[in-house]
Order: sequence, then C-alpha cells, then structure tokens
Amino acid sequence: MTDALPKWADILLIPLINLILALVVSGLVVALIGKDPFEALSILVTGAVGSAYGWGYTLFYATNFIFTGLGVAVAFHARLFNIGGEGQAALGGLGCALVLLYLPLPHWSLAIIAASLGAALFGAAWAAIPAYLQAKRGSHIVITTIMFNFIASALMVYLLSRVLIVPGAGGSPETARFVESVHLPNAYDVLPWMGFSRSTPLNVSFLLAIAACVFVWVLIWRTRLGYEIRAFGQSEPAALYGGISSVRIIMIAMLISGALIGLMAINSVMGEAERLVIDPVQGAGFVGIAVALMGRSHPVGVFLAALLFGALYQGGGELTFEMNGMTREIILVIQALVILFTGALDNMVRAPVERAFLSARKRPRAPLPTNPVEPGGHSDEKKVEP
Amino acid sequence: MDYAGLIQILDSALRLSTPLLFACLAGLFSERAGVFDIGLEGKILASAFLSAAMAAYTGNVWLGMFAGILASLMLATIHGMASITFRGNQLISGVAINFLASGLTVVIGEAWFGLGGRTPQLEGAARFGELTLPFADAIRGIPFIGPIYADLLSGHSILVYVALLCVPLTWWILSRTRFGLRLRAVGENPAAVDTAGVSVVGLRFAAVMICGLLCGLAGAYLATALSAGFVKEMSAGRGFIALAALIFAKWRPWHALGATFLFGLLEALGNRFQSLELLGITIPTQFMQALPYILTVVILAGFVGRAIPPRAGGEPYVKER
Amino acid sequence: MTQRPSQGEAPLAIELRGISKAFGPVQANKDISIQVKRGTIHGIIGENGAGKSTLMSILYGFYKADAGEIYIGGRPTPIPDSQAAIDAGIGMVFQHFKLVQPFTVLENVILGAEDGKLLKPSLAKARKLLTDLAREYELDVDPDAVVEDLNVGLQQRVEILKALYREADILILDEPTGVLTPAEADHLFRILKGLRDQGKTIILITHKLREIMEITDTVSVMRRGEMTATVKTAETSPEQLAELMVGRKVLLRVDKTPAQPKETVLEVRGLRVIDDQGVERLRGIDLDIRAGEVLGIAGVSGNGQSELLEVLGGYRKAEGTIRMNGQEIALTGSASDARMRRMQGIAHVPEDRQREGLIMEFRAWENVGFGYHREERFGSGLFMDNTALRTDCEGKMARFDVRPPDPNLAAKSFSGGNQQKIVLAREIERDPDLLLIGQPTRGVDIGAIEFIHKQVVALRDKGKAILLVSVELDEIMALSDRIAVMFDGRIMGERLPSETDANELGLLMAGMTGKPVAAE
Amino acid sequence: QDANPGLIIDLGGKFDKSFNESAFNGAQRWAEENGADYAETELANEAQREQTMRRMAERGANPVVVLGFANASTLDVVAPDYPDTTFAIIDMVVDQPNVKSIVFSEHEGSYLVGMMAAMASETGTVSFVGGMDVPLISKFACGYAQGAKAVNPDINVIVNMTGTTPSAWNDPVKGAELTRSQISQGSDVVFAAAGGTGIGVLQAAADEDILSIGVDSNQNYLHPGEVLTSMVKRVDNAVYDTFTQAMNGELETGISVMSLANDGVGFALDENNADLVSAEMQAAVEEAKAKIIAGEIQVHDYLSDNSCPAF
Ligand SMILES: Nc1ncnc2c1ncn2[C@@H]1O[C@H](COP(=O)(O)OP(=O)(O)OP(=O)(O)O)[C@@H](O)[C@H]1O
Ligand SMILES: Nc1ncnc2c1ncn2[C@@H]1O[C@H](COP(=O)(O)OP(=O)(O)OP(=O)(O)O)[C@@H](O)[C@H]1O
Ligand SMILES: [Mg+2]
Ligand SMILES: [Mg+2]
Repeated sequence: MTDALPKWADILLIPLINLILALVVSGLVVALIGKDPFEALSILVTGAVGSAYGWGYTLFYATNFIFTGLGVAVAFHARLFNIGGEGQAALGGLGCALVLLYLPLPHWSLAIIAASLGAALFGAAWAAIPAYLQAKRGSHIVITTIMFNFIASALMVYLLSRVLIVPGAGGSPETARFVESVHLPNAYDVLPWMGFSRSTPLNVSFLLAIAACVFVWVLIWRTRLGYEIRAFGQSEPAALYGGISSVRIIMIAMLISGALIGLMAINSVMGEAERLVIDPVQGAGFVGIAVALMGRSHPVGVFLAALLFGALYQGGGELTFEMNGMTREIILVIQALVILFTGALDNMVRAPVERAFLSARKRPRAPLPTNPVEPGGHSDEKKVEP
Repeated sequence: MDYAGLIQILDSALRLSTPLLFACLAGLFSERAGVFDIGLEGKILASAFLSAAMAAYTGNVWLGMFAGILASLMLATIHGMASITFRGNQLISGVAINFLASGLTVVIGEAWFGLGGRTPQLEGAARFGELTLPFADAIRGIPFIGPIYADLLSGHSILVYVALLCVPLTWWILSRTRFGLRLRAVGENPAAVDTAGVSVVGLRFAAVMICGLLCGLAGAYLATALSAGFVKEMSAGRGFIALAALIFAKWRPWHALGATFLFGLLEALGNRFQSLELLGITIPTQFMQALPYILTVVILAGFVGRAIPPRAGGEPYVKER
Repeated sequence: MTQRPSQGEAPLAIELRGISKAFGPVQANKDISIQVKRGTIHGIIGENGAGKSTLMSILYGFYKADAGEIYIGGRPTPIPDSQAAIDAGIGMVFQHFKLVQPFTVLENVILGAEDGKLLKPSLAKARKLLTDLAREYELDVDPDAVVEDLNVGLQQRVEILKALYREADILILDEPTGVLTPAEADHLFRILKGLRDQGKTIILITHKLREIMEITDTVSVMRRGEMTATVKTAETSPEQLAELMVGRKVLLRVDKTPAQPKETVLEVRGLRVIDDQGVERLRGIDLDIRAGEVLGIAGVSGNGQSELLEVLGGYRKAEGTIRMNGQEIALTGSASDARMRRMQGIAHVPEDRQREGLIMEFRAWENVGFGYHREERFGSGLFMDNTALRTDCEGKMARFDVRPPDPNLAAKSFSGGNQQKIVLAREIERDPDLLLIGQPTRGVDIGAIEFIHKQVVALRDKGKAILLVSVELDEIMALSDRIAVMFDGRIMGERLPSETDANELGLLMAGMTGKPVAAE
Repeated sequence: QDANPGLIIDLGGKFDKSFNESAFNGAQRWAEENGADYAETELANEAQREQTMRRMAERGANPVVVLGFANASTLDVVAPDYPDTTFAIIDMVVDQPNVKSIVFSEHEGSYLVGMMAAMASETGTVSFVGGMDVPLISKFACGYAQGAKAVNPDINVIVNMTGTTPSAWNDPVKGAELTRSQISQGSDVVFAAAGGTGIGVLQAAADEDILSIGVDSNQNYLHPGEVLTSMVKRVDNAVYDTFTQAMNGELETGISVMSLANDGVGFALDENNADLVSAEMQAAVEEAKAKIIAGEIQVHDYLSDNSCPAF
C-alpha cells in the first residue's frame, strides 16, 4: 500500500524496529546462557564498526556477501531460485586461482582483470548446467543447484588434494600462495591514514563489489536485457507473447548470477587467502540468499543487507574473542533472528505502524480522486526505482 | 557382488532413507498446503538435539523423542507465524530457521553439557533399539526370501517402521479424508477454501504443525536411533536432500517413498563402492562420493519431467492489501 | 434443499445498512444501504472499480466491512466469514471463480461442506444430490471431470452447483456472463429464472444493460463506492441506466460507415495446430483479411480462436502457410517469430490482458513498450530509454483517456477497462497493417466499451486490417464487416452481418452447418 | 615467568573429542598445574584465521599456538610481522625464525594400531573410516594398512572416506553406515580418523559387536571392552610442553617431530581395553615400536610422496 507509509518510514523506521526486536531477542538468548547482554551488544557493535580494524573486517565480509547476494538477486529477477551459490563461488575460486597460478601476471591491476574473468567464467560455467537443464528439460533448478553444490565440493577436494596440491609442502590441501606481484592493495596500502592495519583483509575488491552493484542496477533497470529478465520473471505467458525467449533468459540470468557469485573469489581467494583452500566459500553462498531476500533483490538493498551481515560476522567474531565462554554459534543465532525479524516477520511490525500512520492522516485527507483507479499494493515497486 | 552384499546395501539404504522419508513427508504436508519450507534441515537439527539432550537427561528415549518433536514444533510455529499469520516471505523464514537451529543447538548444548554442543553418549534405554520382527530367525534360512525378511526388513528401529507406515497414512489422509481434501485445496487455491467457509489459516497451521511433527521424528531418529547422541550440524544437509526428493516425487506420498529410497540407495552404493577400479584406472573417491548427486541430476534431466508445485505454494494468502 | 413458494407481498431477503469498506487509503464502499426482496432478481451495475464486487464480498463474508449491518430475512446477521454467510443461506459465484483447478467437480462441490471426516460417504451422497440438482435445474456436468479441463461455462455451473449444494437461498453472481457465449448466457438466465420461481433471491452484477433489462426485477447503480440509485427495471431504460452509471450520456450503438476493403493483407491457408497433449486444435483454417475491413471471428470459447490468435501472434507452432502482405511468415512459434510479427506489421491485443497483455507488476510506462522494447524508439544499443518510454506513455494515456493518467502506477492498479486501454494504445499506435484483437471488452464497463469500439472502427477507417475475436455476438455483429464462425478448430462458415442474425450464427457456433465454406 | 600463552582452537571446535579437544586438554593441564592462565579462542570461519592470529599476538599472548595444517600459509605471512612473538603450529611446518613447527608421525602410530587390528581380526579383513580424502587422513590410512599387512600380508584393508563437505567431520550417521558396510564386507576391526564422524563409527562397531580403534585422544572409554585401542596423538603434550618451555624460557623454534620415540604418538592401553589386548599382541606391538624407533622398520609416510605402497 503506497500511501499508507511515507518513504522514510518504509525504508528506515520499519527495518530499524525489526532490527531492534531481533537484538532484544538475541539479548534474551545471551542472558539465558548466563552472559550480560548489554556487554555483548556493546562488544558486537564496537567490534564491527567501532574502529578502522572492525570496519576492515566488516567491509571485507560484506564484499563477499555483496557478490553472492547480487548473484542470487539477478536470478530472482528471472524468478529463478539459485541455491547453488556455494558451488559457484567455489568454482569461481578455482578459476581465479588457476589464472593467478598459471598466467604470468606482472601487476595486480592486470591480475585482477584476468582473475575476474577466470572467476566469473568458472562461476558462470557451474551455473550453466543447471540453467540449461531448467531451460530445456524443466529440471527443477533448486534441486540441480543443490546437487551441484555437493558435486563442486567433491571436485574441490579432488583437485586440491590430488592435483593442485603442492608436493612435499606438508600435505595441506591447498594451492601454493600466489606470487607477490598479484597481491591486491588492501585498505592499509590505500588508506593508511585511516588507521587500517597492514593485515586488514579489506581490499580493492570492495570497489569491484560496488561496481558490481552499479552494474546490476544498470543491467536490471536500464538495459533491454534487464527489462526482459524482469518481464520473464513477472509473467512467463506475457514473456511468450512479447517475444522473449525463456531459454535465453534463463540461461543468461543464471550465467550472470553464477558469474557474480564466482567473482566473490576475487575478494576471498585473491584478496585475502592468496591461495585456494578446500572451502573458500564458508557459507557465503547461503548468506547471499538471505542478503538477496532481505535486500528485496535491489542492489542498494543487497548492499545494505550485506553490510549488516558483514557487521554481524565481524562483531560476532569479536564477541567470541572478547567474551569468555561465548560460543561462536551465538553469531548464527543473532543472524537468524535478524533474518527472521527483518525478513519474514516484517508485517508484524509493518501492519500496526501502517495503521498508526493511516489513522493519523485520515482526517485531513481529501475524498477519492474522480476515476476509481486505486493505487493498490505496489509497495514493492518503490524500491525498484530509486 | 553377492546376494548378502546386496541385502546389506538395501538394508543400509533403508536406514539412510528413513530420515529423508520423514522429512520429505513433512515437506509434503507443508507444501501441499501451500507453505514452502526450506527450514526442514533446521527442524531436524533442533529435534535431533533436544531428543538427544532429553534422552540423556532422563535416560528414556521416548521422552527424548517427544522433546525432539516439541523442539521441531516450536520452530514450525515460528514458520507458521511468519509465513501464515504475518504473511512474510516463506523462503526467508525457512533460511532463518536453519540458521537459528544451527546456532541454538550449539549455544544451548554448550550451556547445558559443556561438551561443545555435543550431548553425552546415549546408552541402553536412552536409545532406540533394534526391533526383531517375529520369526526372523526361523525364516532366515530360507533362500532368497529369508534374508530379505530377516536381514533387510527385520532389525530396524521402530521409527523405520513408523516412517514406512507414514507413507500409506499420508496417502490415505490426503486422498481419503476431509482434512486431506481441504489441505490439498488450500495449496492449490486458498480463496476456494476460504469462500467455502473453511479457515485458510487453520488449515495451513495444521499442515505446518504436521510438518513439524514429522521433522521431529526425523531428528529423533538421527540422534537416538541411528546414532547415540547429538553432534553439531549432524543433520548434514539431509533436510535439503529431502526437499530435492520432494520435488523429485512431485509432491506425492508414494513417489516420496521411491525418491527418498533412491537417494538412500545412491548413498549406500556410494558408501560401498568408494574405490572402484575400471579398466585399470582407479576412479577417485571424490568422484564416487559425488556420484549420487550426479546421478540425481541425470535422472532428473532424463526421466523426470517438469515438476509442477502446488499452485498457491510459496505465496501468502492475502485478501486485502 | 428448502423450497419456499413466493408469497404475495415478498418479505426482504437481504438488507444492508450503512456498509462502508476501505482498502487502505481506497474507500471502496461508502455508507451503502440496499434492500432486496425475496424471490426477485436484483441487478447491480456500475463502472469498473465502483465497488460492486467489494459490496458483495462483504455480504458473503469474504471481506469484513468497516461499518454497517447486514439483515438476512429481517434478522440482524453478523457475517464475519464465509461460513457465516453459508449458514445464513448465501451462495456466491465470484467474478474470478474460486475453484480448485486440479480437483474433480465432485470434490469442488463438497469442499467445505463434507459430511463427516471421511470422503467416501460424502462423495457418494454428493454424487446423488448433484444428479438431482442437475436434473432439476438443467445443470449438467460430469461429476468426475477435472475442473481445469472444463470450459468456463461449465466451471460456472460448478460454482452454481456449489452454492445450491449448500442449500443457498440467496445467490450472488458477479459478472457471470462476462465469459459466456450467448447460448450459455441464455441458458444461465433460464436457470436463474427457474431459481427465482422457486423462491430464491438472486443478485446479479453485470456490465451488460441488455441482461439487466432482460432478467432483473430491480436494479441498483453504483458509482465510486456509493449507491446512486435503485429502480424497478420495468420503469427504466438502458440509456437512463448508462447515464446513472457513468454520469454522462453514453452511445450504446457503434456508429460506422460501410467498409471499403482494399488489397489482401493476410492470407492463411491450411493452418493446423496440434497442442502438447497431441490434440488437434486447428484443423485446416483458410482465411483472408483485407485492408480496411474488420473480420470478426465468432465462436464459443475453446474452439480454436485462442490458438489462431497465438499462431498469428507468433508464439504457437503450426503447420500450413501464412502470407503477410504477400510474404510467407515463419510458424515455428519461437520467440523470434513473435518479435518478427511485430516488425512485419502485425499487432496483437491478446485475449487475456492480465496474463499476456500486461506485466501486472510493471508500471504503465514500462508496459507501453512491452513487445516493442527492442525498437529504436525505446532506446539505443543495449539500453532502454526510460524517458522516451515515459513520454510515450503520457501521450498514449492522454490520447486514450486512461485514468488516472499516471505513468508511474503499476498495471495491476488500473481498473480492467483502463488496463485494456493501455494495451490498445500500445498496439494501435504502433500503426500496424494488421491488428489482432481478442475479447476487447471482456469485463469492461460500458463507458470504456464505447471508447474501445470507436478506436477499432477508426483504425479500420484508416485502411488497416483487423481480426476481431470475441465471444460477444453483439460485439461481433456491431463491429465486423465479415463474420467467420469457428467450431472445433474449423471455420464453419462466413456471413455478412447484414445478411445474418444471432440465430443463424448461434447454430453455426454449435457446429450445425448451414453451408460449409472454408473447411474441407 | 611472564609467559602469557595463547591457544587458537581450530574450526572443528574445542570439544571435537579429538584433535582440538586434545590441545585444549593440554592447555588446561598446564594451567591447572601452574595455577596460571592462558588466552584461548575458537575460530568461527576461514577468514578469521589471520585476524585471530594477529589479535592474539597484538594482545601480547606469547607463545601463540595454532592448530592444524590449514593455518600454515597464513602463519607464514603473519609470523614475520610479530618478531617478538613465538608461534607454534601443530601438524605443519612453517619455515620462519619465530615459529616452532610440531609435526606428528601419525603413520607410525597408525602402523602399530594396524598391527593390533590385524592380530585381533578373525575374518582377515579390517577397515578404516576417514573424514575427507585429504593427504593428512591418507597418512593415517596408509600407516594403518602397512601395519596390518606387516602382520598378515593377505589381509584385506577397506578404506572409506566420509565426504567432501565440512559436514564430513560431523556426520556420525554416515560414519555408522560406512562401518556397517565395511562389516558386511567382512571387516571386524575398524579404525576411525574422522572427527565427530568417528563417534558414529565407534558406536556402530559397538552396536554390531566388532572392535574399533579411536583416534587422537584416548577414546577407549567410549565403549569399554569394545574399543580395541586408540591411536593417540599427544597434541595435549605438544601444547603442554610448548607452554611449559615458554614459561621456563626454553622454547625453541624450528621443527619438532612428535613420534613413537618421544611418545608423541602411540596406542592407548588402559583398563577399558585390558581384556582385548593379549600379552602376545602387546609384545608384538612393543617389538615393532622398538624397531621403528631404531629405524629397523621404515613406515612409509604418505605425505612424502602422496602415495602409499600398502594400497
Ligand atoms: N483486495 C483489495 N485490496 C485493495 N483494494 C481493493 C481490493 N479489492 C478491490 N479494491 C479496490 O476497491 C475498489 C472497488 O473494487 P471492486 O472490485 O469492488 O469494483 P467493481 O465495482 O467490482 O469493479 P469491476 O466492475 O471492475 O468488477 C477498487 O477501486 C479497488 O481498488
Ligand atoms: N488486491 C488488490 N489490490 C489492489 N487492487 C486490487 C486488488 N484486487 C483487485 N484490485 C483492483 O480492483 C479492481 C476490481 O477488482 P476485480 O478483482 O473485480 O478486477 P477484475 O474484475 O479482474 O478487473 P475488471 O473487472 O476491472 O476488468 C481492479 O481495478 C483491480 O485492479
Ligand atoms: Mg468486480
Ligand atoms: Mg470486473
């Protein structure tokens, strides 16, 4: 309902109330296991955003989630549920690592381009088979992408313990470290005066992530292809009538989705680990689903949701570090509650707030416009057009 | 491979498919009623934890099982509140429930037992034992039939038989009872149910609760029958596989039995034939371990057509906006 | 079933007092009061979005009123949900049927009204009752047929049977004839009269004044959420009703000069379509359409008209040949075909505007480029020019009188008539050589019908070819220069409107040939 | 006396009944014996490795002990930044001046329990359940197979791995199924090196009345009388020693090998398995142990060339 809420309430007030509710319930859980929730909250917040150090990690994690979130979002626009982020990101890591290990790249600027191509290509390739099967055979993409996650993990273990492993280096299933010349400048290299430490994992791929947000925005809302993707996602029969090929859209949307998810490797593999390990994704593929859903598949929403999750990751890490006896799984609980309240229980808060706004404005309101056309429920669109 | 080996593989497949079957039927109830549930995994995990915890605490596996079901029902209630009462996004709610279960089981487990989220090892009456079917030993000697009865069918936990019974029961409920008719209708067109004077919310909640109950059984089976205690993340993706099986089964009970048994069988085969030599080349273990998943994709692409979910699935029922 | 013979001075069956209902900021019903006597047929008319469906949905307990009271049979009867309405003897056939598509007729009928927990006895009992009802009211449907396989006319019967099975005394029908053929509509009216004569009360919502005049005893007019008048049908005229509804004089006839057909634009030969289930939907169609004429295709829906439009629109595979302006066009049914058609000068207003013609979630300005979004005028290279689209949309909205003229509204937020105008504007202003137009006025109020008909005639007068598919015989008769009748995938015959009448066309539509023309 | 040691528990978690738990126990023992305190934290994910190592060092923890091979290349980068801090890494060699690398000769310990398995087996088939098919786990499997074959050259050794996802280390259900599958193929002694999955292996073995062999910590107590022995890997000692040496100011960097010779690895013998290990078996194993220490028996290390002569 467009008119029920002013824009600021819709995009700020409601999420804020939701977030507070999530934190209150998290606090109860913390109290229940005998810890001080206020101390926990303060560690969580200062740990995440209270220092350059915290920001370095928060934004680093957020970068991963932006990529996976954007990828899931693009697929969502074509009404495709891509659960395969874990696998696609792992393969992206493989593509990235192969480029960096086997191509002689003299400088990081060249390397990031080459590695991005490799990561995107491999990520897209891993999405291509489920996409093809969905488009041509109608095989449900949710199953095939889940299966491809498992297949990817097997492939990674095989390659890293049998093929790409460095012989005689102690048997750790990982590739060699990438050469120094492809080291990505991190926040310390670029912005040393802001107090980042040398080890901060935040690196230039954060900028790549922002560029990816812009790219997705342009793609979805400014290109003919994006228009077709959205049209297809909204109505398949209409797409048919409009001369939009379902096979083409499914393939392209999934390829873009896989490529974006694969690009996560630039941050985690090239930027941070600087080598390929067995599980370079660490659940970011799944977090990407939550991020895309919470961000309503809009790049700005994805960016903000990724930031929130990045902060929770980092703040949660500090929490287990600083608070004795705090299990690291508490982060999962807080995340879950944030997803639940901001994502799924949104209407619990929205409905009463809307009623409050409506009754507050009811009196001065003019009678209906002449033609009884109703500006009925397009609350979703308002995020569509910034 | 000899006959005994075959029986063993089928036997293993039966055990491995049981939690999948419970979860698949759970998802079936929920999704046939129009509520998508990717939170099966979380409910299984929560139930596995609480059933093991309670069984360890009381030494009684039945109490454990009920506690497990209770845990699963609590998460189901959250899912119902989010997706039915407050008409939230069902996928988001499911994702949240998975995270919640992963986190809470360890946080609470650590607070209670201090074993890093593990529960104490279960023994004796705190665990489901194996049920020997009547005359199993007498019949074992009969060729062919004997081993099927005595080794394959007999000697499982009671929950295996419960799961198998749930299949005809589910079929019967859905196709032969008033409740089933309404439940199927609400997944296809909730407005039809509403205008027929039946509560959409009530029906969907009932379905979500049945889903919780069955997930509870799946979790209890994992922790107190197949294993002897809870280990964190022990559901190990089975909720997702069950979801795949559900789509595979096109949301039908007997098909669900087939699909979950197929998944169980593929896993059992993968366990059995991990190192295979073909034409002098050793197939890498990892390939054999991925084989069940590869085969699933192949079967799906080759033999199972388009799966059409219940029409109102995934959408909250909104009359007024 | 209770049967009360109507008495001399009929008591009130329904009385609504001061009903108000708002959907968020939209006031759908404002302080509405209405009285309906037992044993009568009461019509309700009003423009799209006037609030008719809302009012009836409140009576049926589907929506809850914000204020007001409901009296049934003189007693105050709160109706918080549909169960209460059913208990009060109310049945409703919604504009969009509330049927469970994959269920059988029998299952749909008993849903919610089963006796006991097990289905078997309920089904057996219902089967018997259904046979009785069918006999009594001429409502034959195969109880074991699956609803999605039934045509809309039969689906509507199922809805009526549902209500009767629940022993409804009061039957509400929301735009029941919008999807029916004249024969089916006549049949329905016979049934309704039969029901009335048995003492049942019927409320009928419709956009067709002819129907109001033909069948109702009293009629209420709604405008912008308010009840503006209730009159005895015998004491009013269609013109008066139209004016009450729209607030101005409405032309109820189509004014047009004789056609001046020129060269042949479209030539169809031996067109065959076999669908996914292997059923032959078109069995050899031959057609010619010339510039400057309207060829009307009459027929009961489901006889191949939709398939014909889809083939011509380029999104269904077919065999045979089609020449457009002398050039053969592809019949593969792939997406490129549909795009090519537009380039070849074929525009298409599809039968189902909400499913195909519009993307309901898209804004109006996004919809005005749909199908043509790859053309130069809407962008360059990879990009779309949203400003061009918006400007284009504003122009179209002004020229086609789309209300409200707000390009930023989502398509779903416009009333049906205005949705149709958006599609029409998009297709007509493309300046096509051939316009395919399916069910142009389905569910559209008379004000909008008048406008749409004018546009079609204007396009013809510009020398364009038009293929009109409609189940409304009135519309076909009024607009067409030639009429072809389709039955079971064949053209049963071609007639000139001046030389035929509804009776003859009705026979052809039922498959009874006069003289076969096109089919082999 | 100004030692303030730090321990970073790896991803498996503090109570994995195995590797991490063993390290934690060593640290606890040191703390109790010395009435001292130490800093400890658990990794929550891969990206935190470097973060946590640096945090520990910056907090002033010294030495900082990290567990597991996955830390090696990170430590290789972090260590030079903190020249005043001594790091210790377990299971991996990191060539930095301020790093002590502690590696275990798991193949030797596995060899011994392999011998015991072969001697206890009546069917001529023994088996192994690993977590993931990675080189370190193959090192266990290879030593085990060599030991078994040394006793009985015709013995059949079934080697199975649990999976390829992280849940491979936490899937007791699958561990149990693998064990049952191995039993059906004739195995009557099973050795588990699979983290949490191993719990299921030992359980299934006990349920099916065959013998099992635990790993890392002494797991004999889990099913008294049914666990043949445990291949103990004294990570606890390694941590304890490191802490103690640091406290006494005698911590040396470089490579330290924990082998049979210094009781870094071995097999567990206690009241829980006393009845299972015959005097004859014990004697044979002790003899082999002596020979390995003396270099008379060479146990092949899988990691040396990523291959195994025994399978
Ligand atoms: N479920 C709903 N949620 C929000 N607004 C609604 C809803 N249903 C109807 N409305 C609004 O109420 C007003 C009245 O709609 P209603 O459906 O009653 O009109 P109607 O007279 O039946 O129109 P039509 O002739 O098109 O069927 C419309 O302007 C519409 O915007
Ligand atoms: N849930 C809703 N939210 C907003 N507007 C709605 C909703 N449901 C219906 N409307 C609007 O109410 C009006 C009438 O609703 P109804 O369901 O009768 O539409 P319709 O009959 O399909 O369209 P029409 O009769 O106008 O061709 C339409 O303008 C429609 O857009
Ligand atoms: Mg209406
Ligand atoms: Mg209407």
